[in-house]
Amino acid sequence: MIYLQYLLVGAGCLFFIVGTLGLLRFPDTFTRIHAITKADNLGLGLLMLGLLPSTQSVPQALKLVLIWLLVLAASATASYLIAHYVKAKSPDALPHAAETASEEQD
Amino acid sequence: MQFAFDSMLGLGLLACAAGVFWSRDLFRSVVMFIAFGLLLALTWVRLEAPDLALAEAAIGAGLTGVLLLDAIGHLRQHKEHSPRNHWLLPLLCCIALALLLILSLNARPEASISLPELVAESLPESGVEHPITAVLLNFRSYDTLLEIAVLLVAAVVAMALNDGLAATARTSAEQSSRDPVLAGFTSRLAPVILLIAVYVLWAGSYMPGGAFQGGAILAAGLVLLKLADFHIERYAESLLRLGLALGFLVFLAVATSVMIGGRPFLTYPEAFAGQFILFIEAVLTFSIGLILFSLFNQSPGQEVPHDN
Amino acid sequence: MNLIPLLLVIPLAWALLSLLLPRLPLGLLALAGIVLQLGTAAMLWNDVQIHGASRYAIGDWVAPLGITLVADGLTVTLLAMTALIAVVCAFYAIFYLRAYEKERRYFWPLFWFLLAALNGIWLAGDLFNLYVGLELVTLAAVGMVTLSGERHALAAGLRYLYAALLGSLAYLLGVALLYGAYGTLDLGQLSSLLEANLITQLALALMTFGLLMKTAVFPLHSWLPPAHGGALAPVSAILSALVVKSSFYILARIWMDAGNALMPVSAAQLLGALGALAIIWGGWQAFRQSEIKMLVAYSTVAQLGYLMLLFPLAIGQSQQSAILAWQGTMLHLLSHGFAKAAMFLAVGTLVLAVGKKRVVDMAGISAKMPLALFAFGLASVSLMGLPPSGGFNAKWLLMQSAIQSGQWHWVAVLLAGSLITASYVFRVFSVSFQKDADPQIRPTHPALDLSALLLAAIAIALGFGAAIPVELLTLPEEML
Amino acid sequence: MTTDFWFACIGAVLIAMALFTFIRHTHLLRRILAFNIMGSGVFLILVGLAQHQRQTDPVPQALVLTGIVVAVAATALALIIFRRFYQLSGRTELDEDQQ
Amino acid sequence: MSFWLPLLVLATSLVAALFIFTLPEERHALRGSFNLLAALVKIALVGWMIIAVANQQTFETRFTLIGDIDFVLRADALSLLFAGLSSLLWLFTTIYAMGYLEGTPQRSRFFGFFSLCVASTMGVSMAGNLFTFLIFFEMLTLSTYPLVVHKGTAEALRAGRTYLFYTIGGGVALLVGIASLHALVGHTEFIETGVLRDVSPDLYPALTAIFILLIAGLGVKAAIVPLHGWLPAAMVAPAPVSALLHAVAVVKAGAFGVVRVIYNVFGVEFSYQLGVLVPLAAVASFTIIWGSIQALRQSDIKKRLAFSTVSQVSYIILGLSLFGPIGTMGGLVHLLHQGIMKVTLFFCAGIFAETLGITRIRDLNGVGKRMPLTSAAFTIGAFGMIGIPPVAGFISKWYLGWGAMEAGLHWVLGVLLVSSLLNAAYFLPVIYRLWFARPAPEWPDEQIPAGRFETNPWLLIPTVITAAFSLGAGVFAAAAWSPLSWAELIAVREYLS
Repeated sequence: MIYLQYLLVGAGCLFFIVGTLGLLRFPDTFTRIHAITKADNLGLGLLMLGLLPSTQSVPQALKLVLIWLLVLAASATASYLIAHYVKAKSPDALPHAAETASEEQD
Repeated sequence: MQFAFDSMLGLGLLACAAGVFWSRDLFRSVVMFIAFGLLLALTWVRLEAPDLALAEAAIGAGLTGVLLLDAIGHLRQHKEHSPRNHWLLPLLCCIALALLLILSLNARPEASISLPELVAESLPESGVEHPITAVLLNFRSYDTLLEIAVLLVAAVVAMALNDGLAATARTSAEQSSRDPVLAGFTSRLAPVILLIAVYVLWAGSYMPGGAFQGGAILAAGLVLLKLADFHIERYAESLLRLGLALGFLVFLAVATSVMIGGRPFLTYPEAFAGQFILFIEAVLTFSIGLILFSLFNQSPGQEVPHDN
Repeated sequence: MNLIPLLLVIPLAWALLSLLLPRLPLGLLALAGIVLQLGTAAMLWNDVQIHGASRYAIGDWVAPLGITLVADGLTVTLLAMTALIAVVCAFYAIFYLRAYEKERRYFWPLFWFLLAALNGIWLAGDLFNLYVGLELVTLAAVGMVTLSGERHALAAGLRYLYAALLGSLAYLLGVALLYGAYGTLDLGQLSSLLEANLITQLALALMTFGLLMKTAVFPLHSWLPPAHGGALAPVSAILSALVVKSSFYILARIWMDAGNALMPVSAAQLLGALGALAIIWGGWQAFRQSEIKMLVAYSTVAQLGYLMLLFPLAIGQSQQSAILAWQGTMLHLLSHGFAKAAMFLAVGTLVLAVGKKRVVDMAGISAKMPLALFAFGLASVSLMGLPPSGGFNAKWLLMQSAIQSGQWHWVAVLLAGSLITASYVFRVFSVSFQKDADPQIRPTHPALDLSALLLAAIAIALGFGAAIPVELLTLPEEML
Repeated sequence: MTTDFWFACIGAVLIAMALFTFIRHTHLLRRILAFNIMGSGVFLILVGLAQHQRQTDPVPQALVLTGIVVAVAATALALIIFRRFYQLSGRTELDEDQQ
Repeated sequence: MSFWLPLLVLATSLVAALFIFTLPEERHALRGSFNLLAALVKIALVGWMIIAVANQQTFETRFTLIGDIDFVLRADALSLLFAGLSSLLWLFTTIYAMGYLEGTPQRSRFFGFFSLCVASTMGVSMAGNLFTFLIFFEMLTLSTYPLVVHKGTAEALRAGRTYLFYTIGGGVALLVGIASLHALVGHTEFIETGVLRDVSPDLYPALTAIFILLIAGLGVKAAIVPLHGWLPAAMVAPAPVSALLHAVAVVKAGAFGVVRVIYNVFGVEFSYQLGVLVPLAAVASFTIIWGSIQALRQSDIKKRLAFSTVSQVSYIILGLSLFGPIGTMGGLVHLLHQGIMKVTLFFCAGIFAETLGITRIRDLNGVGKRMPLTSAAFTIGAFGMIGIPPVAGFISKWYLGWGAMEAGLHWVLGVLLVSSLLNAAYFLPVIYRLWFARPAPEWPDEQIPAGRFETNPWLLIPTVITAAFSLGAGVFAAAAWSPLSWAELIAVREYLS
């Protein structure tokens, strides 16, 4: 049982590292948000799963799950807002938008 | 293994602090400051002070961070010109101060009183199991009373400065521009925040938590509502004023009414100490939440600064 | 029903009243409140005079755990002084604030919070409690300085806030070190436990730096003149007379209780040197000021230098000269409080009447505003330390202490101080006697002159009736 | 080299760094940041030193809790006055502080 | 009753001062009457005390100020000499001032400070120890400053500044002296024959230094040469003020202080033993000669009178420093005589300026015909100053000379002779111009026409009375109640016990 926990926590940390790598490597804001939100949420989920068995009582376990859900909702809204803000600030930043615009022209 | 984590945490703290002080752009400093706050919360956990971790995260990093971000938002340019040139002398005395402090930290004077045992002894009579809440609201309740007064004075001064402003400038634009996603998220999150705040308050009597942490969470919720353009400050201004002072009023009333029974100032009757403390804490949470929110809400509005 | 907590409850209750019920006649409400507080202070004064110092444990918890309030001879005298100055400033503010409609709204709650914090500090016997008291004083005082909302008031308030916060942190660091080393925060217990090792001396040095910053002693005084000079008259009167003294009171308490054996004599002499520099530099700056309120503010910086002479005259000297120095300093604290408050109120009336701020604008006002000028005169007599004033008795005691401990250089400093004070005070007088100048002045309420005159008269009366408070001051040595 | 002592030393270094910035930088916001971090440093020393000498002690933790609340009140007040000052004068430094 | 009387004397003028300050400017009649009433009450009280003290009764008010220092007001023989002089002359100066300031602005302020000034003079005279003496000595400075700058002109303000510079400096020196004396000896009471007789010899150098400090502090007000700069400058003040300053209040307070220090603090035998009396006599003599020479060179009447005061006051100090009852009597009685004569001279100078606009001696030609009474008063005063018999001045110079002979200081006789000649040199030409010179075609600025009286009666009457007094003091010197016998009473008490 303890090995499964180590495995899960290790995988969680791995996802965190991947997320951070994504943050550092990716060119612009949108891709970075994408990387961070996805990787970290998954990482946190795995971490939470890894820690669940060692909780003393059910309410404590529920609280762990509640933490994960809250983080999920918060990071989703946050990434939406940041993307929304960056798009509003500089519309040309969208790589995708540039191609669709050129398709419409020709 | 413990030491490795501690040293990493300590160096992380120093790195964040260095980031706050020596980064060119102010916005970057504020972000580093919030990161510093979170790391500090972790440090308090390492120092076996969960209450402080909660408070630091909610008030230190959270609320102060929001206030700073809000302030940065209104500054036109974030670059600031070069600091003063004479740096050698201050550098030397700061280093000297640091060395002196560290040297003195391991001093071991023999004659010293051990307060933790005293707290443990008189914990049963204090009416709560959690020692920190006992110290805060029973043994040193006079400090807490003055501290709430400090908060209230800050709110009063904020109101005084704002009354000076023309009333129109403060009410933000009509609510048409509400962002759907944020609104949806906030409307669902608000009840959860309220629930957590009350839970933290309730838990305070037997595990880390209490009035200040609960109040801070409540304030965070209110700030979120304000940011999501739910115009909650439109309620009658005098109600807001009463809410601010309610906590202090109740605390003072309890403190003095006890004296009528012949007991010294701020002495709760033995049997009901727990109930008294919980009642005071509940009202305090409400008031602290409102005060911290009004400190955010009262800050001067959007007027463009004119250079005179 | 013990009196000590009443002195805390009354101001806090009135603060809430004036905050929550703004439509009440706040001025009259304030007057009633302070008269009540004055009565309590007088009863407590009488009680201490008969039974000596008394300790009061809050929440019924014994010293190291709970917080104890200490009411000895000095505390009770300061409480009475605070109540007295507050009642006159409140009476003055009722009429003065008629011209300032906007500020009236929030003046009274802040006034009461400040008063509560001051009473808390005089009575406190616990180090951390003093820290929270100092913070409350700072925030309330900054609030009152920035009441007018103009640019210079805000700048002065900010400068004051930053300096005070830095000072508080230094003080808190000192408290942290002491608590870390000795495990208790109660001043009484600490003074018996302290030994001369590195951590204690560093803690005391840090606390001294913090409190010097908040008392605006010479090198750290730059925040005081704009704050006290720019604020409304009753505000600057209370700030100069009481607030600046609260941090000095803590410094004196700590040094007298703990410092005597621990701190080297050279440290005390350094503080004395700072005091001397403050007297000379502050006086010279006051002489050069063009605005009359800034002149009086710089005079505060100079007069605070006198207080710092306590340390060289008391630490490391004979018991006899230490008692004389202690009495002299506390008497100076009292008489400067009354005289400076009277001077700020008088100057406030003059500025309100003439409408302009500069000293030269005051030409020829002795014809139009004789009473205000007379109050200013009486107050300056006490500041100069000329007989028959409280200031003179204080200077006399300090001089006796200096002569007995053979430190003649402090006698020279005392004399130079009174000469410099005379120079900038008579500058105002000579301007006011000019014949041809004929200033048009707005009519002011006679109550303004009356309150300034009352405070000045008390400062002069201290010259005659100083015996009662002075020998009450020497109580701490035997009692605790 | 217990954890308490380590974090107390970190606190001391933080105070030194914050004081250095407080003296060198004149930008008011920068000073508020420095003041906050110095406060945190002092709190670290308060708890760290006390618990380094003896076992975990609730009293300094309660004091630090009070300290944090007081610090946030003071910071909020400083920010509000600064922003009013900035609105009126458009400057981020106090007049005399310029070189 | 013995506790309240000294306080009552002090209170009369203090209450008068406060009442007058609050009076609005236009209530002239009320202010004038209140002033005169206060003066009369004061004279009555002082008179009562003089009679009581004559038959061995004493009055003392004492309460503790701080620790071992108490506030003492004692009415003994010496204090009543000065108190009597100042209360008497205050009445006449008030009458004169009311006439002189007719129609000028800010009289409430003037008379307020005027009575405050006399209150402090009363305090100085009745002080029971050096500490109380210092309190009233400094109060005197503060209350006379507004009188000096009363006119408000730039010149008056400058004179005020020099006045302050000297007097506050003197005050500081006095304070240091008293503080160190108190630290050395423990108390500063005035005791009939001095306190310091049984002090151990090794304290002598310290005590000499303290003596020098005290005399320097008092010397500023007593206008001893190096410290007299403020006196001629203060001439710019209105005439009653210069009369009050020079004849009654400030200058005499300084001299009175010297009396107290020598006789009641150090004790005259001990000061002689200390060897400080002879140098003091030398300084006094130098001041006498130097003052008279300066007076000779002045062309303005009031400046000349000012320098004559500088020299006359040093007569008193000279008399005091002659070790012997006769010399002391001479000094003390001169304190009174000089007061009365100098007041008369200044009143006349004031009248000349007010009625005919004459300030320079050159314009005094033939004033005798136009204003016979004033000129006669001036002549009596001048004769007194020179020391020509029937007038009081002669008596004091006579006793001074006798005292000098007794003390064996023959050179003092020479000084007296030379100074009398110099007095004659600067007063006789003025008298010659008054009576024998031909008047100029028209007076520089005739304000008051020659009606029934030659000038404003309010000014004339006090002048004539004081002139009569100076004559009376000379002629009836031997009478029981005369100033001379009172001085004898004091001298006897100082030396015998």
